[in-house]
Amino acid sequence: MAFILETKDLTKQFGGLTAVDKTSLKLKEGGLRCILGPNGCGKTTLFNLISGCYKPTSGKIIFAGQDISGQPVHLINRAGIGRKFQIPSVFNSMTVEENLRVPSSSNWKPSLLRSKNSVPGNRQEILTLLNLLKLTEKTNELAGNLSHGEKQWLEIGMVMASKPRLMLLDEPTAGMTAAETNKTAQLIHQISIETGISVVVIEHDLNFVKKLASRVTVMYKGSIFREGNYEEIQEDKDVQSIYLGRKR
Amino acid sequence: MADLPILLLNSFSYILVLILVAMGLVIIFGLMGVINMAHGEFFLLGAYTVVMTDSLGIGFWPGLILAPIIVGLVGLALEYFCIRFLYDRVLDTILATWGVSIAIKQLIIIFFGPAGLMVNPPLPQLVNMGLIEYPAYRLFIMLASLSVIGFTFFIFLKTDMGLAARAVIANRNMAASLGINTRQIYRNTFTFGSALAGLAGAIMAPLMSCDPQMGLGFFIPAFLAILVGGTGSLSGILAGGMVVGGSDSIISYLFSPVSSQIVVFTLAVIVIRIKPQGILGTKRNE
Amino acid sequence: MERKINVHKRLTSFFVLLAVSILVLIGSSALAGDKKSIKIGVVLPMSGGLELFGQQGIQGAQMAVAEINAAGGVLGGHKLELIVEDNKTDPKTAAEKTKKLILKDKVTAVLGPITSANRNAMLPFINKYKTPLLYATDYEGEACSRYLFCYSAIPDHYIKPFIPYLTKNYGNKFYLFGADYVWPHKMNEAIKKGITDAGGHTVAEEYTPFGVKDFAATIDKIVKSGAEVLVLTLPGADGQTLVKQMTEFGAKDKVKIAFMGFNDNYMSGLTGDQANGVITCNHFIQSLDRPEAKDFVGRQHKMFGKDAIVSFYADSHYGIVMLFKKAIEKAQSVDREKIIDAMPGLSVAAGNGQVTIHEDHHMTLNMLIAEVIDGKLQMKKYIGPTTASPQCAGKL
Amino acid sequence: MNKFAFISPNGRVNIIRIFVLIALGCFPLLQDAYLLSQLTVFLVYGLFAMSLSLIWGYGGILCFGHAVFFGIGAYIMALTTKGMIPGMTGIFTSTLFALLLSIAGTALFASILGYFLFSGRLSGPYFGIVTLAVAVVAERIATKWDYIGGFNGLTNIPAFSIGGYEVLDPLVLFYVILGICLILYLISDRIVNAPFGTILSAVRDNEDRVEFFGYNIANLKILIFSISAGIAGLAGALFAVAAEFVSPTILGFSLSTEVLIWVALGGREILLAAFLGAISVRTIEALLSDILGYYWILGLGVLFILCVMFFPRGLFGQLLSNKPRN
Amino acid sequence: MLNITNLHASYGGSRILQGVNLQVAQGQIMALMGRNGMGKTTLMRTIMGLLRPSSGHIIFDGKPIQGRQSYKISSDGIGYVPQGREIFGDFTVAENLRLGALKFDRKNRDIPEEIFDYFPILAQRQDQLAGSFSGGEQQMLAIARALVGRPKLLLLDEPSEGIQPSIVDEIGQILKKINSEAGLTILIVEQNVDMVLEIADNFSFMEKGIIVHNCPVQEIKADESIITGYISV
Repeated sequence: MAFILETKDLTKQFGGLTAVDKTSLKLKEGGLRCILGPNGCGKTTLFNLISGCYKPTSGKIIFAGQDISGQPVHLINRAGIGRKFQIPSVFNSMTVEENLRVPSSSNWKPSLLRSKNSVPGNRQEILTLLNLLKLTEKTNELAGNLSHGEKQWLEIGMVMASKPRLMLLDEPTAGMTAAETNKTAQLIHQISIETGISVVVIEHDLNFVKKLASRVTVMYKGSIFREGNYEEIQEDKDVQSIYLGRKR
Repeated sequence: MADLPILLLNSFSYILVLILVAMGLVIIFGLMGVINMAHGEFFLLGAYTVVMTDSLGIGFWPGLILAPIIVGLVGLALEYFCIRFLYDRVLDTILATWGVSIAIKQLIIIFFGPAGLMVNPPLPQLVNMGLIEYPAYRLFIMLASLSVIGFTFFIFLKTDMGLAARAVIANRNMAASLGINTRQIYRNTFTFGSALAGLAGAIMAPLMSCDPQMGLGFFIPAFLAILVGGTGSLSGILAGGMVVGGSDSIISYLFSPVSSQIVVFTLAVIVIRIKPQGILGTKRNE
Repeated sequence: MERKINVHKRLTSFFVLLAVSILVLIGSSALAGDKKSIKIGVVLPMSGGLELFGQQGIQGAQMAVAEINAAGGVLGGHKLELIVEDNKTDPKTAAEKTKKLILKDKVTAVLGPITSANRNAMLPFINKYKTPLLYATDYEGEACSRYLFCYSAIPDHYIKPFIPYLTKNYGNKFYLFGADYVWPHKMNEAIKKGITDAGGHTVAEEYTPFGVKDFAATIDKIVKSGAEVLVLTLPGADGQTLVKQMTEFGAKDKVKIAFMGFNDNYMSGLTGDQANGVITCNHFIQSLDRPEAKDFVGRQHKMFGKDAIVSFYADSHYGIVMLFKKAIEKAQSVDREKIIDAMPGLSVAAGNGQVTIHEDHHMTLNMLIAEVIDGKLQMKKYIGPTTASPQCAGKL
Repeated sequence: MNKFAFISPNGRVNIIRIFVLIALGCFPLLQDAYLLSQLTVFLVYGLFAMSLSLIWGYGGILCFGHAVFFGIGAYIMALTTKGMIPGMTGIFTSTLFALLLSIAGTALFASILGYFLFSGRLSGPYFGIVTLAVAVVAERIATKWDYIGGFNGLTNIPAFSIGGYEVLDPLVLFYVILGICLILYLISDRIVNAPFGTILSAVRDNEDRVEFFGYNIANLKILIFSISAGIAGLAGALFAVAAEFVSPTILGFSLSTEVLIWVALGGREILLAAFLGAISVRTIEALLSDILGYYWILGLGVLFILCVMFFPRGLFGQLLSNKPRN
Repeated sequence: MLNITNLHASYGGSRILQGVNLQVAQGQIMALMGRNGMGKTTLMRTIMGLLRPSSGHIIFDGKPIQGRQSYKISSDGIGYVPQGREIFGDFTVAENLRLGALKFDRKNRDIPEEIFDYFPILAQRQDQLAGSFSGGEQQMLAIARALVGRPKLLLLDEPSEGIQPSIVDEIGQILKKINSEAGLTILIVEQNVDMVLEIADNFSFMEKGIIVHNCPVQEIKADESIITGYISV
């Protein structure tokens, strides 16, 4: 039972198209994992299956020993899977602090009448998080007014605030400048090491993947194609050829 | 069973008029996602156009031609001055068009007064149809509605303009990339939908009391027909009109108009609950 | 961005200005008002659907006040003054306006409204502030209060003369069709009794919600039922729609339409063909061929122009203001309680002869039967004084 | 720069709040019985508008039939205090009990309706149209149902009484209703600022994101729908007392749309703005509608369109917002 | 033919293009390569006017087109075959093709005969619903649809995606043929290296929203590691 997440022959078909094809993925608790693969290889669909957006056509998803396949989104999240979307999905009309309060409300039964400032522990957590995200100065800024990179970090922070055991990050550096990308790599590294949360990242930016120094899974045509560390993958001729469109 | 033909004719004529009214609403909603709350008032404007031509001595028939033109122009103006600024705020279009409906109705009251006005029946005679006699004008209405509905389907399914409009519905960006002016299509559609409402009002004017409140009577059932039929395709409205109009006529006949209204409302809400996309609509995702 | 802020600033100052002007308005209006005048508040619809009737009611009241004032007022020089408020055909607005008239304008009496729902909404204040309500619209009966006076034809007024006339002339089989609210239900209750008494029978009784626009199914049913007379209690637009569609289906040749509450106002919405043959019972019509009626219509036209429609609303509102004036004179006081006590038993000559108000605060009215002939609403038979059974025994 | 820059947004909002409270509290000093009774009813409308703002402005749910709840509350109040509900006598016909029953009954109805609609994932324009249909049906049923007065409605509703003491003095009634409005405002304000309110705004901004944080969106919506309906029901109950009548028009289409105008003009996203929107539209209407006649409604319609197009936050919205500009 | 200078564009606040400079000469086939998420598709969409650039210039045929509406850009002479083809699945083949010609006057809306010479399969199946086609046939239809608009420049976004290799080759050959016969300029985004090596004259490589390298095809043929460095792991 060392695996936090295990998919067994997970398959998803849309009409005639098989987006995810008998994928069996195993993740150890507390690790960091990058998923790579050319366009349309099924990475995002895999995330959507794990987080409950789609119901699998067949196969199983076992999370922390529990079968969660086909459960509604909110119950999967409660089980401990947090997800960050590809396009930053923060609450634009709310302040940064309020954004972080959304996931941290206890037991998903937000108190109706208690003042949000009356829970000191909660407040402390948010301050720590803001500090980690380096957004302390923006605490009272509207999330809609943040820069793109800041929104991405804020959303990562929101996912953290929901205290998941597993975080799914879909292209966290998309649209970031090089400097922002570096900062994001540090942040994810830090999260993984300091909190022990398992992190799975979909990413295209190889410098970023290299910085994370994590184990890498390559997907191709809906299945797992290779697994290994960054260097192994980089030197793998078959991986190169699928990227070049040469794999038959 | 001698009741049957007339019951069918009656249901059929109500269904056709309902579809005619709903058609303009549904093409605007289907294409642009805009719920035009002023549709009932466009209907009203159409009817008042006929009232005006009739009282000016020009007669009913020119009014019937003029009504869609005038109301189409009003729709065009509404699109130009208001709707196009709100395309990305769907809920606000409901509010804005509803404000427009208040304003139009009030203008009508200011210009024409609150009283019911008359239109000389253009075809007062009855037609002997073998088993039964049926009013000629109602037969005309059925024929006119059928041809307008057919014409609309023809426009959308067989002409280049309709092809472009369907392409915009299916994939707006791709249509634009192929050189189709999507703004123009929106504007044309809104104008066309408005014109249909005006035409429906003009057609119905001789048969109902022409007063400033007349729009609402068709607006709500038309809406239910759309919700029941689904907004995804043009044929949804045929199904919706059939279900709402048909059940209304039949229950009215068998029981009473009061029970039919309550039954139809309840039926519609249940259908909407079970199939939010309408009976002919397809569900998104999976 | 900058521009938006400016707009907002301006808006803010606009609202400050508005607030100030509102305060000024409130202050100044408190100072206005002529001490010698006796004020009558009018709560009638001038929008919201029934504005036509409201307008005619006001016509009647205005003429009454003008005539009284021209003749020197009441009680040695007190002039009458009307303060008109629009109730938007809406009960909550009617209640608000009543409050305003009683509390702010300190009126001696309130005139209006049209619908029973509005009247009910007004009554609590009428009773609480002990101000007479002069109600001059036909209604379903049994509204009773010490402070309410009804210049109204209630079901009895029509049924007594009209149903026997219908059975005698048009047949025994009746189809009752009405709008689904209180007045038609109460009317039909009385009509059914009248039909039984007159030896006829009711084939069917049916109701329709407001706003139905296609009556084809119903018309078919009416024709098939074999009924000889259709008694309509379907006022307003829906009634017109039904008559139009009856004509369209040629159903009017088979069934006589007795349209309760039909009056001169309906004529504008119907062509001659459509309206012809519609028969009704009322206490006043514009074309009534009697000297006092012609005189009344003439005075109305002189005051409001030749095109003004002079319906029974004008007559009843005129009549009740006249009754009120007589009551003041009889009481020799502007004290409301004394005026109220003086009301019963008074008679007045309005547009259609001498009418009298009784202890039950309801009227004896001169009824008549009218039919649309050659596109005009014309008197068919004059019935004369008709009194309803007592309405408010022990309720006043 | 904003002319209020020298005070913080929070400070500004608090000053306005206190100003509004003082202005309302001192209003009876004008010694005008009519205006006082008017304002009493307007306060009730304000409360009603606030309840709509709660669900529309904060929850992002456009309800086109909110008067249904107002009306149900009013009818429950009327029927209860008139002793028309079978089996309920004595203490159960008291005003306080009736108030509680109005809130509870309306909230219960809303939760059932909400369960029906939200768990079917009905949203946006569809939800608006269905609620509109519900309002039409409700008005229809009330018009037809003779026991509750039918078309004519119910009148002679007993006065507000607290522990046997009848509030007959309009002044006392005014303060009682002002007090209730104040309490409800404070409660609602607390709700929108509590964790629940935060989640609610989040649902409005991005429903999917919130769902991925483990919340059951349908339940959250049903809850706020019921709370909002409960407050609307309370407002309706107070209306029944203040206006002393109920009739089908107060649960139908027209009041539903009127309240939308008040809230849209005032500012849907701020409770106080919605409250002030209702009071100011009604006040201006009382002052101007007779002078302007038909043109009043025309003007209101046009103003409404302009407001929707150019001031989606309403006329008081920005002034009363304590958040930075978006 | 196409001259892009210092182009910036953002999508939902995300700065995708961060100063693109790119030139495509008349009659040329230019391959634009790079990993996923580097901004290739965004560049195509920006050229096509589906996304407003925040700054920079796009000069097409001597005329600035940045910020113009898509339908005008299409009329200016740019054809677009987007990623995923985006054919209208519920429409017939004939309707799909006709859509490409709607921008012309009523009398110029005929489908040029040579289209069917290039794609004979479309001629036989005009009344079939496009949605029933296989991926490769859909791709041909999408290209044909763009050609109906008689473009001077064709933008192709990953035409080989999800298509079986033999058809990819066929499509590549047809493109080359159109290029040489009709002189059509093509800007193609592609991951299938074999295909582009076959047809392209020049290569540009994109990374993090900028063009990092330009070279003619010969250079790549001489040293394939250039490609591997930019697009593989």
